[in-house]
Amino acid sequence: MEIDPFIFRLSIFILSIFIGYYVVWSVTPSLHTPLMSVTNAISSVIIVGAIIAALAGNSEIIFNKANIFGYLAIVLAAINIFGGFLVTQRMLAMYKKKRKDK
Amino acid sequence: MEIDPFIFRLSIFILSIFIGYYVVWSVTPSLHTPLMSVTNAISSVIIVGAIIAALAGNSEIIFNKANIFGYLAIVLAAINIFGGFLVTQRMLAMYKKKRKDK
Amino acid sequence: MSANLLAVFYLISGILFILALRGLSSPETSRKGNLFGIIGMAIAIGVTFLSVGNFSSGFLYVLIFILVGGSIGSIIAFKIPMTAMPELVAGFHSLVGLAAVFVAISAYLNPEVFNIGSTGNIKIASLIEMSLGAAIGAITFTGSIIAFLKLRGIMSGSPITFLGQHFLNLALGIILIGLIYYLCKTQINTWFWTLILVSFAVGVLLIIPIGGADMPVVISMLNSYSGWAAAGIGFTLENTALIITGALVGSSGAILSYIMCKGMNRSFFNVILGGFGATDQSSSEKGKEQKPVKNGNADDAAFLMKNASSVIIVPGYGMAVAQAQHALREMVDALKKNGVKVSYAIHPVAGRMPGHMNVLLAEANVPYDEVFELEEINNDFANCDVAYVIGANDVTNPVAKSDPQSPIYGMPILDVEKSKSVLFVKRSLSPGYAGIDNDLFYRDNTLMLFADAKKMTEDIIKSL
Amino acid sequence: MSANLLAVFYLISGILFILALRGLSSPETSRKGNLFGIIGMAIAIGVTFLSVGNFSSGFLYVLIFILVGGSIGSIIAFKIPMTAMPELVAGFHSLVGLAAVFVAISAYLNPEVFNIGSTGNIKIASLIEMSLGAAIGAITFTGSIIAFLKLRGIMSGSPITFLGQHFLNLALGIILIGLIYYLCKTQINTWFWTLILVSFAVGVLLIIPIGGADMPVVISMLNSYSGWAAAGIGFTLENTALIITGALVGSSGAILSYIMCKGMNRSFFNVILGGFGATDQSSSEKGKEQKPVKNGNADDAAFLMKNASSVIIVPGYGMAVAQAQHALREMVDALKKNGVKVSYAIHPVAGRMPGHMNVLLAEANVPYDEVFELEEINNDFANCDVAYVIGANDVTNPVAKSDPQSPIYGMPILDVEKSKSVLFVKRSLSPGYAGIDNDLFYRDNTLMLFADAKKMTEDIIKSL
Ligand SMILES: NC(=O)c1ccc[n+]([C@@H]2O[C@H](COP(=O)([O-])OP(=O)(O)OC[C@H]3O[C@@H](n4cnc5c(N)ncnc54)[C@H](OP(=O)(O)O)[C@@H]3O)[C@@H](O)[C@H]2O)c1
Ligand SMILES: NC(=O)c1ccc[n+]([C@@H]2O[C@H](COP(=O)([O-])OP(=O)(O)OC[C@H]3O[C@@H](n4cnc5c(N)ncnc54)[C@H](OP(=O)(O)O)[C@@H]3O)[C@@H](O)[C@H]2O)c1
Repeated sequence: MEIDPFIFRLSIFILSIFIGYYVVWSVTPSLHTPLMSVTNAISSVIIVGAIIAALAGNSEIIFNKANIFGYLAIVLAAINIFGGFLVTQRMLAMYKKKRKDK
Repeated sequence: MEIDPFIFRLSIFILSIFIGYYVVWSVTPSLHTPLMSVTNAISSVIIVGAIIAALAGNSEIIFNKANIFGYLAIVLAAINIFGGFLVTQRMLAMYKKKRKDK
Repeated sequence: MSANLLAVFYLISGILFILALRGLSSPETSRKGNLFGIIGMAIAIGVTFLSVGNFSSGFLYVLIFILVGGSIGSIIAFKIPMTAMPELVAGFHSLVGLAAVFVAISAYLNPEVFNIGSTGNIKIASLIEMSLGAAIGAITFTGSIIAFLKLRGIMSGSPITFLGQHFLNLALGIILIGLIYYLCKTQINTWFWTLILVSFAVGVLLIIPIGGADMPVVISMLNSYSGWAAAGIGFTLENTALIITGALVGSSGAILSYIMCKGMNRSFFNVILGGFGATDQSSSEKGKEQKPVKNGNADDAAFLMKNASSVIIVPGYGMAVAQAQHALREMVDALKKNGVKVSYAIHPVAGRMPGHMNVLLAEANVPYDEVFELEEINNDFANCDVAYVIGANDVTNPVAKSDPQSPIYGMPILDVEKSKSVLFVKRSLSPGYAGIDNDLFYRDNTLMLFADAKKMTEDIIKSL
Repeated sequence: MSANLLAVFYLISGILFILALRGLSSPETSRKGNLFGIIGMAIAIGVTFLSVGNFSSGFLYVLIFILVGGSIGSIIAFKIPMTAMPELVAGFHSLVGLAAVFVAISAYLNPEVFNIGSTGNIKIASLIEMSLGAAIGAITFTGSIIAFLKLRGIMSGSPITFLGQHFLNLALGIILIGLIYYLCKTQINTWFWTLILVSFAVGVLLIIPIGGADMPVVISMLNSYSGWAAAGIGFTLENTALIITGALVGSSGAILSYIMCKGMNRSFFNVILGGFGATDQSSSEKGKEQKPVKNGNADDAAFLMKNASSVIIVPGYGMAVAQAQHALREMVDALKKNGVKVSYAIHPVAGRMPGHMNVLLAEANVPYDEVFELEEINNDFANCDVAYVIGANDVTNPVAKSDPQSPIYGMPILDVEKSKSVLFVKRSLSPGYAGIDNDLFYRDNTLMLFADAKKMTEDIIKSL
């Protein structure tokens, strides 16, 4: 009578699609460019898989065949994470309201 | 290393709150009354618990102490389900656009 | 039916419920949305039957009970007049609350069936979820009953307050938490039953201090509660459909309460702590009557509107009381035949529940594209010849803009005062829900039409 | 760290990502949103470290690699000019795609670590999820590379088409499905590597037929793909944060593509099947040149605008090319000092990516409350004296309203033609992205200012 965890993950996936739909429609058009860069950054959370892969298994041979791909993925994802969040930050910092004292 | 299903249910619960938030804000104010009646109807999906309770256990003694509450809950929930959906239907049927031929 | 398949079906039914609410984003899609809701419910009930799989005589009884409940529900749904929607919703909530309590009781008495342990040895987590569900359900039940009685006028709408009320509520709240704690620790039945009884009492005590006029906020709040109760039971039953639905209904009620409080510019706590609407109307009535008021009759009103080029109708609670929506619609038809441009302006908290006026106008066959929200139409008053205010009062009161002392200060209002002339249909100079006098009555460009809203409107039709 | 606690933390980080996107609903909340995103990422990475718990030398290497990647990323982020955002986003996507491929490969080679079986004996479900993730990731990778090259101008933007192209793509698609099927059946490594190689090829083939100008739609589409790839890997790794994020990014990209296609009034398939923008511009250029055109200089423009009471600025792709945003801002400041009311009108697809113009104006310190969307400002053109169109073309072309034969028919446009006079800053009469002639150039109330946008704007400042 146990439910397969896959079903739960599927539920989470489907519900998140709904949230994505609503959340993105509520983004103001003037911030669509930062939206693209920030989604870029957050989709690099795939780095968690890369870390697990890199640290996997026996710690003697650090760079075996499977681990090496993990390390490569870490570099790629890290570029994206830092690059994505920082460039978003840089863009968002530019959006200013009219100052009162003018 | 198995994850407790409760955690998944919690995730589903939290994500659904987000969806509820967005879905309800997107309801047009003129339909707020039907919104109240339809949420009423759907929250009566608690009837599934009532059915399980009513049909529980040994089928000889149909109305034992635990079952009887199940049957009572079924009646209450059924009133709500039929009443809620039908009254919503009735209200929504009244919302009409201006006819072109007038 | 395997547990996995069952879970998928419950997920589908949860998603259909989401789509049901989503449909309400516009009148065109709303009917399809309601259909999704019905299908979702049918799936949930259907697979539950299949999962139990025990097609014994008990099954037959279940069907019979569903039919009995269903018939009662259907009859109510068809008979109920649209003006009684607020109390209907309150009544329905009480049923959901009680059903949640009953399901929790069955689960407590018969935990094996729900896979949550055995009698006297229920899983702690399930026990917590279950007692939360039962407690919230019980509060919802009695609370909604009180709201129902107040709205129906069976019980006086005036707030019932006594010394130490908030203190008592606080004490009961602490007792509730203590009961849940001891219940989990000892699993003694007495605690469970006491928990439910205390919750019933809390439901009553929470709602009696709130004035009858604040009931709409209370209803949505209870709507929200019933959602959380359902979600609690959903965790106990490990049922996805219930969890999703509970969360949806929970947020929905909370957001509606928020919208109402915002529309009235009052804080939620101000409403919940009660005492508002304690009718010191008498005091505001006297001492004002002497100010001069322009008094008109149906012929004056008909003349004014016939010669106007645009008229905006502002309906309020009085239209609901007088059931004047059909007459109003006929009057508008007559005006349109005379070439007058007519539209309707709806304030977010006009009437006694959100969307109240919209439903009534829809009932009278007013096309929804002639009906506008406050922000859409508020600028048009400046260019409009006549504002026909029918049974509305607070939502037009300019004091909300001018007097920071006023209880409705800051509430957005319909700017009827900007139109060339204002017609007020009401029975007297007595104030509305908020109990404060309306300056507009005494203005030069205002004509008061003292009469029942329906009668006056019918008279105007005759003169047109 | 227990699996449960870990799952809770991943859930929290998923929710923080939701809040990050939610923040973008307004500029005020957006910075806080970005912070939420960063915290979410930090939590996800942090708990992953703790969960592996193996603080061996490998751990040090991981940190080093993160630092290396992070430094590269940070340098790029600080050095990149705002005008290069489209290609930056494309480049970043390719990295996400490749990372997904790499993670899938590690999981395939070392399934024990991920709890999905043992080498040669991986769970079928995980294998499907993994190969889908790898295939989509690979397509994203090569597709984004092509998009990057086209946007950067390293590769020609013109569509590369050949006979049987769609047929080849279809065949490759079928082969992909076959490969996944055989991979699951036999678990032979060759199928896995072939799958990845074929997906790389598909990525290239899908994007080369699409014209350079259609790349923005392609970027969002690839954004969406990278999300689905992440979600696929998330299922394999049983990681909630990845599943939630994948779904978020997947819908986000899809919706942005939809918004762009809608803004251009083209169907998504029309874009994807390619061939648009195949520049028959030459044909439209000749034979039109003879029509009379009013040609002005900076002094004329300065005179007109100085004496106007209201001016609306319509920026387009040309402003980005010329990097004219700073000059524009100075010009507007000068005009404002002269008492002219100035606002900016942004078409949803002005420039080469959604929100392109807004970022550039923000970069030039234009306050965002002076910048308006199409629906907000379109009615104001009728009451405006001068529309200053700087490097925009298609988004002002009235042919979208009048000629059902035109490729942009039905696209909503900015009604600059309704303003009293129109100034067009561009270098020639050549058409814009859609390759169609703009009637407005030949109208009586239009003054063409042939020059580079930046140069012309600076000249105008001088004459003001
Ligand atoms: N809609 C919601 O969700 C909601 C929720 C909570 C609270 N409220 C509150 O309810 C109020 C709604 O404002 P409102 O302008 O619609 O109503 P109101 O301010 O309560 O005024 C209603 C008026 O209708 C008149 N009336 C009653 N029966 C009538 C009849 N048969 N014929 C003609 N007139 C009649 C009354 O005056 P006479 O006695 O002189 O006839 C009264 O002044 C607001 O204060 C709002 O804050 C609304
Ligand atoms: N924003 C998006 O998301 C997106 C996505 C996909 C497609 N598009 C498409 O992109 C187009 C955007 O319209 P648009 O009006 O912004 O641009 P456009 O129609 O492409 O016109 C840009 C104009 O700028 C001029 N220009 C180029 N460089 C210049 C410079 N240095 N100085 C002055 N002028 C210069 C060009 O004319 P000269 O050569 O004569 O100077 C050209 O006519 C639409 O057709 C839209 O469908 C947009």
